[in-house]
Amino acid sequence: MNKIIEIVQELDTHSVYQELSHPNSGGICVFVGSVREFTNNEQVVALEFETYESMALKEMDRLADAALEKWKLNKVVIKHAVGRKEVQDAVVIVGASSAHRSESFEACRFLIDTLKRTVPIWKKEMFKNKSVWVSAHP
Amino acid sequence: MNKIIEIVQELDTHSVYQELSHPNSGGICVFVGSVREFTNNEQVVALEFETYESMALKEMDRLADAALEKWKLNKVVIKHAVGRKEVQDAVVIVGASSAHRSESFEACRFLIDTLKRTVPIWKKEMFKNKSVWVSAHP
Amino acid sequence: MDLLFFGIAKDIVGKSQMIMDFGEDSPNSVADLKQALKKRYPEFSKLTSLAIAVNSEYAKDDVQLKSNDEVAIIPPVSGG
Amino acid sequence: MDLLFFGIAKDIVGKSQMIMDFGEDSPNSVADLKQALKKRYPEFSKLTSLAIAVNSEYAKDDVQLKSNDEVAIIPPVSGG
Repeated sequence: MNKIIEIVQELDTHSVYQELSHPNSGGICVFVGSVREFTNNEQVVALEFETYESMALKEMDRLADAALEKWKLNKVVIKHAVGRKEVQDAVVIVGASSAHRSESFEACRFLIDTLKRTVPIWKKEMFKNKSVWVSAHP
Repeated sequence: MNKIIEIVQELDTHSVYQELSHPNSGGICVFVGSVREFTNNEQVVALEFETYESMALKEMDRLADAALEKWKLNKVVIKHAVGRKEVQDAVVIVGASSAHRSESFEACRFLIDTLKRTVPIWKKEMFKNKSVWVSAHP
Repeated sequence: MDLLFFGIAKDIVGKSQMIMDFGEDSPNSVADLKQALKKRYPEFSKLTSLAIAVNSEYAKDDVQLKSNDEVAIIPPVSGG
Repeated sequence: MDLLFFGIAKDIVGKSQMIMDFGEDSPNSVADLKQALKKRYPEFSKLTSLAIAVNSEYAKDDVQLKSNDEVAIIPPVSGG
């Protein structure tokens, strides 16, 4: 299986190298998105993620296929967490492995950039006295 | 400590996310180089890495400083393995974490590209009937 | 018409799923549905974007809606 | 002159460390040392590049060598 697609409550960052490892891969690039403590100088207490799961999994699968078509990749991982996440928690992991490093970097960047545009997952920033759905308003 | 620089016998890919994690980081990019089974259609039995350790550590430290100066990064990791490595073994790990993802991707790519050009580490490809010091000859 | 709402769309209508009766204006296409929603809930007009998914895929404005479709209201996504 | 050799340079001279006596030609600078090595071991001329490190830092051709310097022969690196 050359792609691993998951939506989970808790992301495991330990296993991703093993999942992307492949005898024909010389390069593995992984991106992890995590919760930052400050957004525009406001302290974030937590993030809340929700998803339309059946559609999100389809979009993530389509995204993996697009990367596999665009570059010669041996493995692709796309995982997203949902629920409440606190500072330093991992919220998304994307990665690709390939014979040479350029492909793995380009594919990894494509995966996270595209995921943010297309996959139906919504993030609410919880501050001390308010909460905001990110990107909802111009 | 915002940089972790190591030359080791065995690379641990499990801990790198934790090492790069930081409350001000929203993006963590990691590149792992690993042993490929085939080079130009020839089967590789193993790679042998040797280093001029005191100089390699100095160059890796200088490389981390160059990245920290060029981008706003919260953490940088540069680790290289030495000794005999077999197919799928990790040989190098570089990574950077930053507030936003672009910096982490750019810094990570810079780290591996520059490491390959400047750090005194040498790789011998062991094939069935011969061995070759990589890049030694034009 | 049975509709699913997510993120801020859920907050706007106050529910994650509801059967909405548009009466005479019952929308036939995705474009019609967007219009009907914005008319009933002006807050939808203030969003950065508004998309509709039919059977868990993004649907263009000219897609026709059938009674047994799973229809979801997709406000601006913000994963990652 | 006490020299360290790595990678293919070690294979060329057959040792990882050696005291090399250049006699009358004893090199004063990095450039001189490269010349002397290539003269004694023509294999060095066939390498993609040849660098010298003095006290574990890359040294340019005009760097002068002192007797207590740690001098290393650096063939093309290939880490990663």
